[in-house]
Formats: sequence, C-alpha cells, structure tokens
Amino acid sequence: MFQFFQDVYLGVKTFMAGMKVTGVYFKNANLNPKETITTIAYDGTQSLAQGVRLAERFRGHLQLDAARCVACKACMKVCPVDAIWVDAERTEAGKFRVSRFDIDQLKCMYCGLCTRVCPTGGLTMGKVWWGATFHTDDGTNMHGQLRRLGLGYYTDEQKIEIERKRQEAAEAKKAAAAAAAKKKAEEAAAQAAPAAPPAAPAATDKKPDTPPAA
Amino acid sequence: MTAGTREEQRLAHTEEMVLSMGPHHPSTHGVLRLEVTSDGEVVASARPDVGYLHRGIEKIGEFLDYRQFMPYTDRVDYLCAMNSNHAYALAVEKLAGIKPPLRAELLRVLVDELNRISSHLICIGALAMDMGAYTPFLHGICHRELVNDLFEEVCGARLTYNYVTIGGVAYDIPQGFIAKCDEFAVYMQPKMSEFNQLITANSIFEQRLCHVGVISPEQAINWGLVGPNLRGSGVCWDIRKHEPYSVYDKLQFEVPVGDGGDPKGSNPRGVLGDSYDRYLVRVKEINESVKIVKQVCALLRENDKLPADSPDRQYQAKVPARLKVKRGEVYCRCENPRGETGYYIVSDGTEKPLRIKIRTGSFSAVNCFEDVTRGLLIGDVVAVIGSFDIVLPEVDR
Amino acid sequence: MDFEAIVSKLKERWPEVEAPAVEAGDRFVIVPAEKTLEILRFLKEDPELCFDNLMALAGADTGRELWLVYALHSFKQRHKLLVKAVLPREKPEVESVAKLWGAANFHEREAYDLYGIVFRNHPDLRRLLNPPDWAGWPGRKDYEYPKEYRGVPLLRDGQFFSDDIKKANAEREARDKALLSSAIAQRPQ
Amino acid sequence: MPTIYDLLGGNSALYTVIAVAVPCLIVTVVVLTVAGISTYLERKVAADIQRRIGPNQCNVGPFLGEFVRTMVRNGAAPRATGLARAMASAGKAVLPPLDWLDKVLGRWAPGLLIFMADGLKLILKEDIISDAADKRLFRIAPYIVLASAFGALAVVPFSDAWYVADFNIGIFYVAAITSLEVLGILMAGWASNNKWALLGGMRSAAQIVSYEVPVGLAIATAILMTGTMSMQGMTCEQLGITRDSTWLSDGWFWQWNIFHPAMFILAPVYFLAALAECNRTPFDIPEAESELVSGYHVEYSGMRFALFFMAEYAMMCVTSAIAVTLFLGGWSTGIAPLEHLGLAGFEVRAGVQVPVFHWYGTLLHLLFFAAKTYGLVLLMMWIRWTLPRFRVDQMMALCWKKLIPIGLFCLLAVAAWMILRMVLARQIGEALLDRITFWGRAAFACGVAGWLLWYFSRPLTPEEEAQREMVARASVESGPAL
Repeated sequence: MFQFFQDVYLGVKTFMAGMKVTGVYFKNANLNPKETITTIAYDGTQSLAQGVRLAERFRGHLQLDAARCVACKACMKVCPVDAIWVDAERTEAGKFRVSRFDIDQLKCMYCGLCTRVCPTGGLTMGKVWWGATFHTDDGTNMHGQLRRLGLGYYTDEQKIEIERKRQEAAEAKKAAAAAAAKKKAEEAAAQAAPAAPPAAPAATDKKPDTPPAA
Repeated sequence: MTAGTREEQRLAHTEEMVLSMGPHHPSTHGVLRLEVTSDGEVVASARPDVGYLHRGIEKIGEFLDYRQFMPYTDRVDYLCAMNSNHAYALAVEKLAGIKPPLRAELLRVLVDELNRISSHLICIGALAMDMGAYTPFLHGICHRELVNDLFEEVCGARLTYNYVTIGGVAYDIPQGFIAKCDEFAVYMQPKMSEFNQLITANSIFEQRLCHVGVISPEQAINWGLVGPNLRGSGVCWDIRKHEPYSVYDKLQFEVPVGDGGDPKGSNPRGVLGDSYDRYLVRVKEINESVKIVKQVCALLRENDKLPADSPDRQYQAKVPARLKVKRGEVYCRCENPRGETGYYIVSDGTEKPLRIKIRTGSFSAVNCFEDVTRGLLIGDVVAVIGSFDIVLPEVDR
Repeated sequence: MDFEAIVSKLKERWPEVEAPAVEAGDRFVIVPAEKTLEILRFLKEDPELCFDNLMALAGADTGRELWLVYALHSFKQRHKLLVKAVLPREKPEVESVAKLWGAANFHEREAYDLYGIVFRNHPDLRRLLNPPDWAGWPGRKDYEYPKEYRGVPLLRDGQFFSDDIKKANAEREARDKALLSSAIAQRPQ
Repeated sequence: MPTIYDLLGGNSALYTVIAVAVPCLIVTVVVLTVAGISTYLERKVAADIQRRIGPNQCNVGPFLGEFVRTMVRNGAAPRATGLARAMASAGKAVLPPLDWLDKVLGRWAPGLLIFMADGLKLILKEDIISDAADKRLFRIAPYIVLASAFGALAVVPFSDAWYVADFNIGIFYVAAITSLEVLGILMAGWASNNKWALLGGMRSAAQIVSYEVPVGLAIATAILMTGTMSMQGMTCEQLGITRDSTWLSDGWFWQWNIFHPAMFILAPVYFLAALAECNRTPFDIPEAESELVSGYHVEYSGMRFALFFMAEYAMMCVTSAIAVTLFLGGWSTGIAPLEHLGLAGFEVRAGVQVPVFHWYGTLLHLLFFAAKTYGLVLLMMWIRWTLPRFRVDQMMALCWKKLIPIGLFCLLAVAAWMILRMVLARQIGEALLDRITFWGRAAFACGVAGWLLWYFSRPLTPEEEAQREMVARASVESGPAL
C-alpha cells in the first residue's frame, strides 16, 4: 500500500520537475530565442551558413601558395592516404619550382599532417569548408573532385633550353676552375718550387630532373 | 500441460521468431546487427554480429610510419578522438623512450577530459533517446557543441582532431583558451543538475533501467568489461587513479562506482550492476571531469608564468621527423570514455610497426552481450545497448 | 609481484618458459604453444599470481612465424604480464582459453579471423569481422587483397584520381629524362 | 421567411441527407485542417523545447507568393489570354495581403505551410505495398483507423447550437467508436507481413483494449456526476445555469466537473488513458521508433501513411474534446457574466430545461471550446517531448495496478458524495448546501490554479540565473554551432 502511494508520488513529482525544465525552455525559446536557440537557419545553400564563425586554426580544404612552394615533397611523403602528388621542375635560376600539385579530395581526410611538415608554410588548410553541391547528375561533390593547385609545365623546347644553359654554365665554371688551377700552377712554377698538382675541378654535374630532398 | 489430442498440441505449439535487429536499426548505435531469437516480446538470445565497419585499421598501420598512423586513431573511436590519440602516443613514447614536456601533458589531460565530457554527453543522451525521450539527447548535443568549439579553436577540427602528437601536442593553446575552459566548467555543472532533473530522476526512466542487464562484479571482470561498464558493476578500477599515466597523479578526483540497491545511494530501487548504475556512473564522471578541467586550468596558469624557454613550457618534445624505434613490443593502456584502450605495438626496429593491436572497451561489451540480454524484453535490449555505450568503429576497427 | 618473481615462479614448474631480454618496451615470457592452456590456468588460479583479467589477446605475424600474445592483468595483485606463444605459419593450433576468461571469446575469434589461428574447444569459432565466406587470412603479411567479393569489385588501381595521376606522372618523368639526355647528347660542341 | 426546411419540402429525404451531410463535411474538413496544423505545431513545440529553430523555410512568401507572382508575370506577357489576364489581375489584388501575411507569419509562425508541403509530398509519393503483404487488409486498415477517429466527432458538442448530432447515449457511442481504432491497427500490423509491424500491432491491441477500462471508469463517473449521457446535457449540467440563477451566481468555472475533488483525481487518469489510446508518448509503444522500427505502420508509405498520421492527430483532437466535455465544462466559458450576456432564454428539450444563447454567445462558446481542446492537445505535445517511453509490462502494470484502482476509488467516492448530498440536502436544505458546495469548489479551484501558477512561474533560483547567463555568453562567444 505504502509502495503504491510512494510510486504515485514519485511519478507525479518527477513528472512535474521534467515538465518544469522543458516548460522553461519552451518559454525562453519564444521570449528570448537568442539565449536558448543554438542552431542556425540553414537553407541548403551556403548563403545562410556564411555567418558561421570559424576558429583561426580551422582545417578546411587545402590551399597552396605556389610562390612559396619549394617542391620539397615533404607533404607528399607524410600524407597517410597518398592524396597529394607534387611534381617539380628546374627554372632558369637553377631553383626548383612546383609544376604540379594535385590533391585528391576523395582521399584527403583533413588530418593536417602535410601543413605541419611544410617548411615554408606555403601549404595551408583554409577556411573553405563547404563541400556539398546539388550536382546529383555526376554524383560527385567538391570532395569527389581533384583539385589542381599546380602551375603547369615548360614546353620541351624550354626544358632543353634550360638544360643547355645549365650545362653551359657548368662548363664555364669547370673551365674557370681549370684556368684558375693552371694559373696557380704557373705561379708556383714561377716561384721555382716543385709544381703543385692542379686542384681537382669542384663543379658537380647533378642529374637534371631529380628534385632535391628525395 | 494437459495432454490433448495431437491436433490440440499442434495448435498450442508456438514457435520462436528470429528478428534481425540492425544493422540499420534506429537504436543499435551504428551498424551493430543482432540476431534476436524472441518468443513474442521475450528475447531468447541476441547474438551480436559485428564487422560491418571493419576497415582494417590495424593492417593499415603496418604500412604507415608511427607519425602517419595518428590520424587513423581518430577514426578508431570518433566520439573521443583525443583520448585515442593520447593512448597511441603514450604507447609509442613508451616504446621509443620519449618524455613529453610538462605543458604537453597538461594540454593532453585538458583535452582528454573535455572530450570525455562530450563523449559521455552523447552516451547518456543517446540512452535517453533509446528510452523514447528525445529532448535530453539534443540538450546534450547543445552542450557538446561548446566542447567542439573549444577543440576547433585549439586544433581546427571538430570531430577527428589529430591533435596529440608523438612527444607532445600539435599546437599550443591560443590566447584566452584557459579562460574559456574555466567558463565551460562553470557552465557545465548547473547544466548537469538540470539534465538530471529532466531525465535522470524521472521515474519512468529509472524503471526502464533498473534491474535490466544486471552484471555482477565477478562476471564483469571475467568478461573483461572496462571503464564505466566495469565501475557500474561496483569494481573500483580507473587507470587514471590506479595506474596514473600522465599528470593524473597530480590531480584530485573521485572514481564514481555503481551503488545499486544501496538505500542511501543514488540507485536505491535497482540492484548492483544494472543499466541504471552504468548510466549513473557516466553522469557522475562528467562532474568529475569538470573538476579535473578546473584543476588543469589552474596548473596551466602556473605553467604560463614560466619563462618561455624553460623545458616545461614547451608543448612538443624533440622528436626526429622519421622516428625509428628500437626492436621491442609494448602493451600500453589508457582510460577512455568507453573504458581502457590498449595499444599493443610490436616494433622491428624500422620506421614502421610490425603489428598494432587496438584493444577497445566496446569490444568486450559486445562480447558479453549475448549472455546479458538473455530473457529480457525487446525494449530492454535497446536499453542494454545504450547503457553499454557501444561505438561500432571501435569494435570493428 | 614483479616480473622476475613471476618468471622464476613459472620456471620452477615449466623450465622451458623463457623470458628474453628486450631492447625497448615491456618484458614478456615465451611459453610453448602446446602448454599454453595449463600455464595460463596456473597463472589465473594461483593465489599469488591470480591474473583474473585478460586485457587483450593479439595475434601477430612476423613473416617467419605467428605470435599469439596474451596481455594479462590482476585486479587483486595489481601486476601485469605479457605471455607470448610462437606458432608455425602453416596449420597453427592452440588450446582456447575462453573457459578461463569470457573476454577471450571474441579476441580468439578475431585472431582466427585475421591470422587463421585455430583455437581448439572454442565455443563457436567463426569469423568475427570478415564475412563467413571470406577467403584468406587478412592479417598475415603475405595476404594480397582480393580483386572482388561475390562479384562486387573491391578497391583496385585507378579507383582514385591520384592513382591515375601517379601513372601519368611516372610516364612523363621517364619521357623527360629521355628527352633531356638526348638534349645533352646532341649538344653543339 | 421560409427556412431551408420549408424549401426542401418539409421532412423530405433530401433534407435529411443535407442536414446530415453538410455538418459532417464541415466538421471533417475543419478537423483535417486542424490535424495538419497540429503536425506543424508538434514540430514547433519540439524545436522550442530542444533549443532548435524548427520549421522555418516553408513560408507563405515562397510557397504561395511565388505561385501568385508567376500568375501575374504570365498575365503581363504580351500575348496572354484573357483568362491569364484575369488571373493576373486577381493575383495583383491578392499579392499585397499575401505579402503582409508572409511578414506576419514569418515572424510569428515561420514555416507554417510545411504541412501543406508534407501533404503534397505524401500524395505524390509512390504507394508501395510489399509482395508478401495481405493486400486487401493492408489497403483497408488506414481507412478504419481514420474512420474511428472521425466517427467520434459526430457527437462532439462544439458549441451550444453547433454539433452534428446529440444522442442520448452520446458518450457511449464515443467510447465504442474510438475503440474501433485497434481493429485497423491490428489489421495494419498483421497485413504488413513484417515482424516489427506485427509486434507493434499486438502491443497496440493489448494497450488499447486494457486502457479502455480506465476510460470507461472515467466516463461512468462523469455520468454519475452529471446524471446524463448526452454530451450536450453534460455540458449544460456543468454550465449550471438555471432559470433562477442571477448574472453572477452561476456559470463559473469551478462548477466544472474537474473541480470536484474526486473528479480532480480522476481527470489525470482519463488523460493518461487518452494518451494511451492515441499511442502518444509515454505510451507510444506500438510505434516505438527505438525498439520496433516504426511499429505497425513501418511498411506504409505515401498517402496511406499520411492517413495514419492524420488519424493520430485527429484522435488527439477527439480525445481532448471529450476530456473537455467530461471534465472542463465543454463549451462553457467559465465566466458567469459572459454566460449571462449571451443567454437568450430557456427551452425544454427532451424533458430538461436547456439554456438557449444568442448568436454571439454561441460564437463565444465555440471559441472557448476550441481553446480548451487545443490547450489539451498542446499539453499532449509538451508531455511527448518531456517523457521517456514505458516498457510493455510497465505500461500494463500502470493501467491495471494504478489507474484502475484509482478510477474505482473515484467512482465510489463520487457515488458516496451523491448519497451524502441527498442526505445533507434533506438535513440542511437544498439551497444552503448548494451555496456551501459552490464556495467550497470555488476555493478548491482557486487553490489549484494558484498552485500551478506558482509552480511553473516560480522565479528561477540564482543558480539557474547564472547558467542562463552562461548560455547566452557561451553561445555568443563561441559563435553559432555548425
């Protein structure tokens, strides 16, 4: 008997307590929505979602500042899912520049490892996070696309030209070095001392199209 | 039974029916499939069938180096990615003999506890939703969003963080982050009291969970249950307390343990180890985590006072880019929201591990599922799933 | 009890138990595969050792042999132990410990599923994670991924864009090399 | 002046048909609309309680306004037909009020037209019937459920003069017709040939059949209280206006049944049973999403599902209307001066004196009836988004071990009170006893209302205030959630 009344009492009491909580929210949602409503209106397009405040370090889609990229391929090596492909070529200045930087959005899992290893900070994860589209015809959305951040290539003639320039520069260097050595030897001979052996040529001939840090 | 004619017996004869509960069932928390053999409403046996989410993460790990595997630990348990990262980092550091600096440890513990709060919020909210009350779940989501905002500020991601690195953390915290954590801690406690008023104290909810899925301490230990499921059965075992692995030995917090059947306890009408105990343990752990967050914030404030170049002030230890660990193997475990997560790593001296075995809390929970749900009603099966807080990617990996 | 004490306690009953020195990580004991069950039962039931909790059971493949590692822990004595059994790659069999620890049930099913380690007297030894009609033991080192399952094509080359790109780039690099070398060859003297 | 009665040639069959068909049509259309709007309100209430925005896209502007603008544009086309021009001019006329409506509704009821969009979608959807289903039963089931819900509307007294029919056994008719619903649900569960649906149907059968008992007890008690079975009679009884009642003396709200202490205990019992009969939380066991995927209508799609859906909301309205009639004084305003304002006179119907009202009194009564009924519907929604769900056995235990004993106790209490009343009347006289009960009920009613007001509008504790501020600051500082 006591159990009966206790159950009824507990049931009514906790029921009223719960109704009070939800009732307070019901009231506030209608009186001062700003305090209680925590979702934002969403109309299937990005227009309303523009108001979303993103943190400084937000990890959105990858973006590349190609001018700062030295094509060291560290991001390509650290990527756990092989989503990045970097391709490099030499410029006239003998430097390396990125000629192709492809990101497979289908594979990228936004872990940010590549941005951490980037030595120049050229590769960053931007604030762009919107991936959905309404292109149901091809069934792909932005995540299914391949994003090309590269710069394109030299033509074959340009490549040959650059290569020739490099070769000639190397030749000139070698010649200069040889001349310098000869001169030294002559001076030494002029000083009537046993001729010192000419210094070995210091110029190195690297293979043209292997990027550094491989 | 009275012996009638064969015809009568044939008519009186009833069959058990086989229900395929899941993998797409609203309340199997993912892609768990249960072969429920039920006699009407009463469950004769519910055989779990897992593997729908098997991605071979352990196998993938054998092809990646130690640093590259970290993002995959996010995917092992997406509700507490920070804790998963931490567990893996601990294992590798133990194997490679790396000592992360103090500040890194503090930051790890901070994000761990924040993530524990958010994970438990999801768990108790989902349990309430399985019981038919939708509002608590969405209130829990609202509180969790604040945690996600904090994580977004600190590491830029909202779900798969990849924040903890081997030998430290990826970034230092931004300006004013500690103040926000303190504010969140202050915000959370009254919210939890309101939450309890809304659902925990509700007598329908209590009736639904009391005396359902009872697990005695011996059974719990034998089945290898861990974390809140183990503590809900009355076994006081928390790795943060009994095998302190980070700066947890510097912090004061209690280990909530199920007290079903104790007339003065929080679950007077139940028995020890029922679903309501497991639920209550999680509710209490949220408050404990809030305490820890406050203490860690205080410690971080002290740490900020140190000179910028002191070793304790750094957030990342010196770790070579291509980490080579010595030949050996290690089993390292760490307390996650879903119980201890153990990483068994075998290294053969190269950059890549020979074998990574991830032992998770949900795995053992699913293991004992068939025995626990025998003889319950179908509604209770849902309650038991919810009270075990199963996350399927953890089971299937 | 610390590791050495446990090892000595084991050695005096099973002299063939060995505890090799390790460069890094945890110490572990290697037990003969055929005596796994009795040793583990001793470990569980001996009052001083009393390993009442099986933390994990992992199979592993070193390429030469298979390992079966039991990670044990004792709530009463508060100590841990790694027990390793070395199995041959072909036809690995070991006694099931599911009746010692209920936790071993799924772990053994997983080890069977991934490494093909057969556990004798297991309650029901079915594949756990993979479909029951899956071919091969995915955990092993020499496992190659099937091209299709029940007529459903699985992950293959060129499924992702970057796979195609890799091929194209490799070809282009080869072309460039040839081109430039030829350029060097016909350099005007 | 000839009435429609004369025009149709006296008591002709045509007159009977029209006299029955027209009110039925009106009531059906109105209740269907109300059910539609209820689906919107359900979402809105849920959203407000769960700190969401809720429906906000399907406003008048986009939904109708675009249609009208297109009409106008077509009319403006160079070679538009006369019809198009006429429509365009009509659209021009409609546009300004529509824009105003859009502004107002967009502010006060955003996304109101979502129920129209839902209806459109459900009508256009493919109607799927699984091969293994029992096609005939599968097709019939939704109509039975809907019919049982709408059939009860025949005797609901919407106002003193507006009702479809007024039987002398009206309340029993209601009890009988509403309990037909279980038939349709069982059919649906069985015919779907789906295990979840079957379980849902069985649960529903057990639930509705057993919850008929407390409903019956409540009805019996109300009959005992008011001494009549006709719904109009009950309402007039609770109105309590007689020839010799002055403009302040009778017609107050504490003369309603609920403010008799025994009935006050009984009313929640009836309300819970009514919840169970409409399969609403905490009794939505037949369609428990988290256990049985969607219960008995898991296999239904398109319009058939919509019928179940509408039947649920119509059932809510019906049960609320009956609860209002039984306990909350039906269409009576509960404010004596208002009643006497609209009072025209008295006439004898079936041997009892019933008050007759002016047209404005009738209108007022209609408004109050709608308000009370919809208040109860809102209460049902509020409960749904607060409480968890019972288990099957607990639901049965609640019915047989709690509600029925309480109901029996209340029935006996009311019976005892009746006898006591007679005895006392003989002792101290009718008039004095009337006054005593009148003022006693007044005190009781005011006490109850006061306590409820105090409980729900109690000022927040400082702790709650602090957390409110915290919510504001947190949601502002960390920005809206993604």
